[in-house]
Amino acid sequence: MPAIDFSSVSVDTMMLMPVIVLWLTAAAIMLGNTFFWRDKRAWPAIISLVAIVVSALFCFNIRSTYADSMTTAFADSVKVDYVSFMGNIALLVTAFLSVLVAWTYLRNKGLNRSDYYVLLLLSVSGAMLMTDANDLIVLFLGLEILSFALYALVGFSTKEARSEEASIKYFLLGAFASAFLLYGISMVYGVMQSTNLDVIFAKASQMHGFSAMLLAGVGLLLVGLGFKAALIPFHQWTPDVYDGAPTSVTAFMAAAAKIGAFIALLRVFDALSPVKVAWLPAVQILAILSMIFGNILAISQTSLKRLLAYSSIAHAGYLMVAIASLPVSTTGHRLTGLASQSAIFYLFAYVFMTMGAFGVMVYLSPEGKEFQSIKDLKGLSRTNPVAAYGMMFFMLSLGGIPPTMGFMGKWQIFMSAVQNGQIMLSIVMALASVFAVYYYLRVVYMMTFEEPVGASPKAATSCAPVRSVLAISAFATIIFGLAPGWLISLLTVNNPAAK
Amino acid sequence: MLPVPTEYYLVLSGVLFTIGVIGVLIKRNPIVIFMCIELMLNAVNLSFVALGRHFGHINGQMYVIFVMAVAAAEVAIGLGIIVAVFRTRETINIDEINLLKY
Amino acid sequence: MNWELLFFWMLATVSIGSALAVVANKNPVRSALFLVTNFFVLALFYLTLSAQFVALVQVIVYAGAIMVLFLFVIMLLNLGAPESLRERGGLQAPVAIVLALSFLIAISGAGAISSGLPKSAATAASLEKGGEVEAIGHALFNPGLPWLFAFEVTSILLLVGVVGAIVLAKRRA
Amino acid sequence: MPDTIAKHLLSWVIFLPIIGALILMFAFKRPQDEEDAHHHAIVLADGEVAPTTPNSANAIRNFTLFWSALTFALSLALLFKFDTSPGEKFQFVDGPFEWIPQFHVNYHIGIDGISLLLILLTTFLTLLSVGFSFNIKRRVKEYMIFLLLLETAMTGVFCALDLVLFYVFWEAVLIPMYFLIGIWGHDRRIFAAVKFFLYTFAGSVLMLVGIVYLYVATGSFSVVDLVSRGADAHQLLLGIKPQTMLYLFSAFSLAFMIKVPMFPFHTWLPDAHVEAPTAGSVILAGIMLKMGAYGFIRFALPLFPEQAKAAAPLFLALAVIGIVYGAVVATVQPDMKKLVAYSSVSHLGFVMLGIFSFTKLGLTGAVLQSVNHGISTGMLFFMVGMMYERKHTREISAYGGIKRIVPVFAAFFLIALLSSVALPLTNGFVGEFTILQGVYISPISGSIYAGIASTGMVLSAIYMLWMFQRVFTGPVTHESNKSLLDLTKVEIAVLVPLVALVFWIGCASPYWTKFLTAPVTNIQNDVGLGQMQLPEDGDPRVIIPKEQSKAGKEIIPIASN
Amino acid sequence: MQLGTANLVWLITALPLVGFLLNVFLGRKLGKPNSGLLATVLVFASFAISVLVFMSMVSMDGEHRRAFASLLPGGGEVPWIVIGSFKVTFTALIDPLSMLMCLIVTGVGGLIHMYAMGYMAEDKDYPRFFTYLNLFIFFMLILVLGSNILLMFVGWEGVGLCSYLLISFWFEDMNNSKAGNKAFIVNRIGDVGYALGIMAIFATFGTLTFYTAEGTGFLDMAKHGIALGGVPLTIEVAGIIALLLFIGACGKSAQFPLFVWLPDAMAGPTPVSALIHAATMVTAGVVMITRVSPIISMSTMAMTVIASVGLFTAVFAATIALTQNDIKKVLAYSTVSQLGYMFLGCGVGAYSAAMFHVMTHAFFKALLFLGAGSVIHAMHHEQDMRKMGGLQNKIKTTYFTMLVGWLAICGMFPFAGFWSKDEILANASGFPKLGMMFYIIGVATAILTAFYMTRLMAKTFWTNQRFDEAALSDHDHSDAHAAEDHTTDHGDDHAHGHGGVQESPKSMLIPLIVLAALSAVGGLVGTPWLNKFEAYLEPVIAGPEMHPAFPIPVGLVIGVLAAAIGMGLCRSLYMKHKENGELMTEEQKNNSAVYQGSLNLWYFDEMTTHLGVNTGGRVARFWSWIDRNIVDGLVNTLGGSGSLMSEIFRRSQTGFVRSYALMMILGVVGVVVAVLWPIIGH
Repeated sequence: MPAIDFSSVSVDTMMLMPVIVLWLTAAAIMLGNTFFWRDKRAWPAIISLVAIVVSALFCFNIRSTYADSMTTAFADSVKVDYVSFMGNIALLVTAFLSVLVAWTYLRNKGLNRSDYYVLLLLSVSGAMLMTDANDLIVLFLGLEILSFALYALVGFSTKEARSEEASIKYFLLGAFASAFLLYGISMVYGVMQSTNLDVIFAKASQMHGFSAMLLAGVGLLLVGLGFKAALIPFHQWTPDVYDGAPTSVTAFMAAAAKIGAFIALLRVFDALSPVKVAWLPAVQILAILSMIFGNILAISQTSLKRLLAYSSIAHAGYLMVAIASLPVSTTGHRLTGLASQSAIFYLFAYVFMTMGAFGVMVYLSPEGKEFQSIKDLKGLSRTNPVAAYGMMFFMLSLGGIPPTMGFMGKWQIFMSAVQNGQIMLSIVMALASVFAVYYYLRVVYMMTFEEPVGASPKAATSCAPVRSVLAISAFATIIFGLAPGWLISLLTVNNPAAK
Repeated sequence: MLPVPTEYYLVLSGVLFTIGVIGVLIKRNPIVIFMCIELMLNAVNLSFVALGRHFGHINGQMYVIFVMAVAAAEVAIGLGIIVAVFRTRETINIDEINLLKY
Repeated sequence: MNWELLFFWMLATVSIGSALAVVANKNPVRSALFLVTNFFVLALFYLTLSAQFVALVQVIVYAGAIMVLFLFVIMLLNLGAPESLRERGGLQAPVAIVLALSFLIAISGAGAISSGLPKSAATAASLEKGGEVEAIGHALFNPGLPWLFAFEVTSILLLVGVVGAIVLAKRRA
Repeated sequence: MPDTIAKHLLSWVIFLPIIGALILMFAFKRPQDEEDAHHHAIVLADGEVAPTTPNSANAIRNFTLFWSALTFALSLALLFKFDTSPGEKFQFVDGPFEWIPQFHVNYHIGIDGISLLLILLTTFLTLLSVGFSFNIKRRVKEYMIFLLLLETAMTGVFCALDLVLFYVFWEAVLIPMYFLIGIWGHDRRIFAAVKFFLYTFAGSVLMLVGIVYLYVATGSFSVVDLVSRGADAHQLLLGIKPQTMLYLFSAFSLAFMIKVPMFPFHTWLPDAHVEAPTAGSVILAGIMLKMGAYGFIRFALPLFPEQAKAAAPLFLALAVIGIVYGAVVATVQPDMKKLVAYSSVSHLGFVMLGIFSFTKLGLTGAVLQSVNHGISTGMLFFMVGMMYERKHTREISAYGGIKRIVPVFAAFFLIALLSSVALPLTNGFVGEFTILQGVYISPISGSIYAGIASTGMVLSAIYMLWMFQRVFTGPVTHESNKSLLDLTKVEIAVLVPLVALVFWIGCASPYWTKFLTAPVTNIQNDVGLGQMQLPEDGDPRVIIPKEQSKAGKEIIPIASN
Repeated sequence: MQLGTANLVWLITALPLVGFLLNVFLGRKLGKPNSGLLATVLVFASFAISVLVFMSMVSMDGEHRRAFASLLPGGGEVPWIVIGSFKVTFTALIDPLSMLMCLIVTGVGGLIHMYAMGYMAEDKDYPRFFTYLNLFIFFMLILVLGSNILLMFVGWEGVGLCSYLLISFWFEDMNNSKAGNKAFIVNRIGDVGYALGIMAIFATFGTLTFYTAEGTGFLDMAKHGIALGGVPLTIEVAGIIALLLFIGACGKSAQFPLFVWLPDAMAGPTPVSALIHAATMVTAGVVMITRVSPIISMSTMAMTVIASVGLFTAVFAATIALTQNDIKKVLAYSTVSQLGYMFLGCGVGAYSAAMFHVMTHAFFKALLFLGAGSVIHAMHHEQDMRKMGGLQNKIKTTYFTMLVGWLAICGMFPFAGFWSKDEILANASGFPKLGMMFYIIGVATAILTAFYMTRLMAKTFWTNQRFDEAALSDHDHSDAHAAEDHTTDHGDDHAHGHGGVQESPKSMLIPLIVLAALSAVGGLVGTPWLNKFEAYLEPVIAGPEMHPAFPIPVGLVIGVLAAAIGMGLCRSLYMKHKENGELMTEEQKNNSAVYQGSLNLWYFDEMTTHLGVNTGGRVARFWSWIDRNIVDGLVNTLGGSGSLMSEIFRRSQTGFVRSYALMMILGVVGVVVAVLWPIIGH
């Protein structure tokens, strides 16, 4: 038996500190809850926030240490590069905002239990593993951690039938989809003899002709990840789950699951870019279906959560355009193009817009009442102009109208699409976003054009945390809309090929 | 050289997987659906092991171990959800679980 | 016709039959029992595939722990009676079967599972020792291989499962 | 003028309104709504009308008026410091400053004479709109903020020299206008606002794809680089396949056509105009429609000269159809605003006709007509708004014979109307005639287009005068109209500057067209039509020796008895 | 050549403008009669300056009687439009034609202002009336003085505007308003032709200036048969330009088929009819055609068209005038008819004769209109001749002055109309090929003219009185003039208080007398033997040589005979029916298709109304329907289809997990097939 060398472990552990911090914190909260505060205080939220910040600091530390080189850890099963860095940051931002949203929401819903934060941190860690994964099995495990925590979070409001219904739907379909994903992994393994993405890329580049097993595997990977990303036709869980889940969970999962799924898609399909010819049509079809039907379906929604659910499907479609625009890489400098940059930028934008929009919903859900229908927004600009115009910014940003971050994201996706010859997709995307504007505007005019009807929506109690979410999101939406350069530069430093 | 060609196992695994899929699609009891999903996972496991043997390395079996862990955790969560649903609605017929639609 | 192949066919028949029975049976308890059968058959397969450790775990974890949990819940929720769930006709079943079969036909027809494998690299050693506990252990805990990290992650996965199950199933006042 | 302002004068003009909006946002309290025409007065228990709190509302109004006047004054500085000699293509250039360096997006602004006139129109009409909007009683603060934001966005559109910057301003315009229509509009305001937004947005998203394509092909978003021959980006532009260029041109054109709006993309206009509040209609017709024409002049033509020339017959045909179509449909509109809206379709048809004649006369006339239309139609919208305020209806049939009751009103209306029907010595004539003349002499369009388009002169007389007849002349048809009030001093103050401009441009057009000489020549050069040798290019001072009289042999000898 | 009074020229136009502005802003304050007085004085002042300028121009050498002067104080070439080499300046062209018209406009205009002070004395919108009148004079002067054709167009449209304003002066009557609109719109149709003509001129010559000192004006070029624009100057091009301009002239000068507005224009106050719709504005077409005679003369085709249209209009209008009952309508059709003569003159190349007729017509038609106005005034705004009669003794001054006008228009020797009409006819006879036909029809028209004018005189003055004098004070007016009453509501007592037929005040009579004098002797400047007029105009005209088909005396005799026949026949007929002043009974009238046709303008107006207003309206409404329902309908449907599709597709979201799973497996199959396509496909 060969001697086992553990010397690399400490370095590798350093690479994974952002995730480990979250794990430890989750454990700490569990213990703390058991022995100290027993669901009474705000401690878990505060501890979570601190942990997230610490985790982010570790991220930056790793980045500054390995500034311009890509590296891997744990025997190539984890990759440390700008994509994982940005993905982690995006996820941590999501988590940070989600904790703040939950802080207010759980109080008002009477759900204030520490388990929530535990699950939230663990699920973020799962998503972070997805972004870090350089091996399909790690990706799979990360996805399952994310998913399991989300199943539990969706059903967190155990007394609500809607919440439990959402949970079981999500669970059954999610498990179904992950079986496909797993089958896909097995097929890829069957061809490549490995599930390491670098190996897959290397072997795929040297392949002549198509291997049916590989292609089928790629298709099934697309199915499995497409489910998480809520692409049509794997989308139908999305509205129901978004609708049924507690709002703070919806906010979190909308952003976190999307980030995890898309960064995983980026990694996987970049590794598979040598066989792009084969998977491109499928990706294009999914993108087109998602963009068009996601937006069309959203038009007639009356519940804001469902509306945002369908809109998230459409946004997944936009992001799919970036996936379709991944260049066929030959150099080994992978994920350095405009496609991945634009996708990540868009994910950031999506985080702020979505967290903001759901934040407003939480903000407008005082104790005992849950904000649901778009009609509840009537006349909001009269009763609460700050919330209304904040919401307006999020809606315009989701609609991709300048000068907001959503526009900047969409614009970059356009560029990546055009640069990589996906002009048809960019045109479909452009036209689909017209439909999108239609329903975003409906939200806006409900708030601003209509006069308030009956009792106006009241602000939630102890709303300071969620207000800070609104402020952060709105600020980011505008600032990165007006001056996206800094964020883009973060995306490009590690990136010699991109200019 | 291998006594039974790996392709046999793969096809068998595909058939089992498909049966699992059919089960998921046509059953109404979420527990049975869940069982069918387990069937699908096991089908995949079979192909992992078969492929691992084919390639002559251990990796195929490693996957199975992780899949089992996943399945175990999944069962914990899934059955927890089913219990929770039953508590709120006194039924688990998924054809009656459609508060959320359109 | 060698014995192994014959054995394979026998097991394949049983596994497919039991799988079909899982799907076809209307009583969830019976479905569960057929599933256990299926898992046992799979364990036998693993043995023929010289994956002894996996076969063992299959019996312990799947057939043992997991299926017991299933049965437990079925009993707990008192869903054991056959036909406790009404079955309605409709297009769901035929469409589902057609689609599922077309999936199978597509992947097998294109050769995704039935052809195209490289020549087997299996050696006598790998066939003999590859599935033993020692080999598994060396692979799993070797920092030079990716499994170590995945193994660690699995702990978190299980933690999530536990916390999730508690969150969902704990009865609150 | 402080140095910092003088250095970045143009940026100040653009962003001053937004600063005002921010001040309004943070330094002023949200006032209580005052008694409004749409709503009943708040009556207290003892029958007394609740005391309104006009103070803060008035403060907001006065501040906005002051601020828009300040902006206007600053934009006048542009006018006075403008150099009309054909030197630099763009003046008051600010930038290029890196904005998104990764994609070579720069903050780069600058103006030529065309932009100058449109900017002045913008600041001027905004000032008047603010003045007129003192009658807004509901949600004053928001209203004024949106007006100021709108001003910034519109001014920005006319200054941007970077395609992304342009696009950002272009889309940003939609938002405040959407709110102006939607919040302060009339009954079907939501429908109109949404339609307006979606229609114009739908047009411009494809332009975004086009812009992106240009960048990917050339590596530049700068109009200056893309247009100026010899620049790297321009050379790359030449390398794009003609077919692709045609698609790009179509993408740009569609956006601009919808904005202009050209037939058959005009149908958002009547809806938006009818439902918008008065100031909204004025700005919509007065400025925003010009953004489309400006887009053609600044972007579509210089970037895609060959395609533009090839597509000219289509545009000319659509323009001519628009002229006749808009006028004919305007004739039978029962609603005054709708009538004016359709007349805009007709008038903008002239503008497009002028642009696609590619002649000096046509292009100059088109820009001038843009400004003119802003003035005359703005005035008409103002006056319809004033009428609406008095009677709460814009139906023509609700009026009749009111000239006797409101003579001053009628007189102002007549002036606006005459400007609109292009009577000589009003601004409308100068624009319309030069356009037609340009179209006539252009080898691209020719006399047939001029002939058909000139029927617009008759049709405009028909619909305008017929409306005047039905509203103002004849016996008073509604007893209630006998108590209509004539123009107030404030209203006159809003209208008089417009009237002054009507005649100023109408009688002394060279003061204004001198700003257009250089830019129009630039456009002609960009399009590659500098050598057309038209009558307009000739030297008028050529002296014909009397001896050459035998030159034309085929002419009948003229007997001089 | 320098014009000594060049620095005064701007005052000619400026004074009426000042009057206009003063009246706009101060009219109400000035009140009656000051505002009118101001206007009148300023027009007369303008006349005085015109005379000065005229004198200095006449003092110039005959060949070079052409000068340029700024229309603005301070002199210099002040540009109006400058784009490229397209340049239009506010410059006046001082030459015989412009000064002739200047004198007519300011002179006759002044008289009519003066007349109006009396005529409108009771109107409460008195200042507004003079505001418009002054504006009219201003634009008319621009029209005649403009040194380029675009400036002429300014005046052209400007007078159209004033015409519109003045026709609908009593706007409270919808009919007046409609008449005003009709005038403006029909004029606009002509203006389109004119404008296109201008464009064609620029395209051909590269300039719009008539003449320049350097000889680069387009008329300079045309005279030499060259052009500097892009289009080569051929006969066809010249013909097109000529015809386009003629369309403009048709509109303004009420030629067939665009004459329909002029009779309706009589809805305006009578001084307006006299000034605008008889003496000055309507002759602008002739002035314009004369001005561009070098171009017109190039194309025989265009000349033939002009002459034919003119002649046809002359006959056509004369036949209508025969049966009209409204005194002003008769005069209106007579004007149309006389304008037809002028165009006949232009068409055959007898521009100076046409202009001569413009001048004499200005005298006698203004006189007749003012006389008619005086009659109407006396009859308390009764215009229907059937309700008149026997006025010759009651309003003597009016009667005698009108008698002069009558003789002049009928072409009786030696009154003004005789000379001018005769010159036109004589020249027409010499037109190649068609000359004799023109002549014969022209003479026949002259007979008709004499007939209907005599009918007017007979019905108004000579036949027996057919009204109750006492009843005139009762305000029992026809509906058509209700509005006129309405405007004078406030002045009831002093206006119509004293009943009975009364002679008009002096301010109205003096113009009548002056004009009568001019009508009587004004023609003497252009007798065939000593045609000073032709010599005067010669520098501005370029036409073919005139060769009357027969000796001048023959023509003169025929002319006198024609007039005498018409006058005599008519007078004798009416003297037979002196009682009721009707030649036909009601029954005869009703049964006579010819009578009805004539009375109803040969149904031409109805036809155009039907075509233009009804059919046009229907087309517009239909079009509007299409716009709303098809063009916009498509857009809205497209927009609505989103919602519709959304409603349909959202049903797929059944809420059942199994159907979601089914959708997923569908997707799986789809994706797998798509991905495997490279393999399956082969």
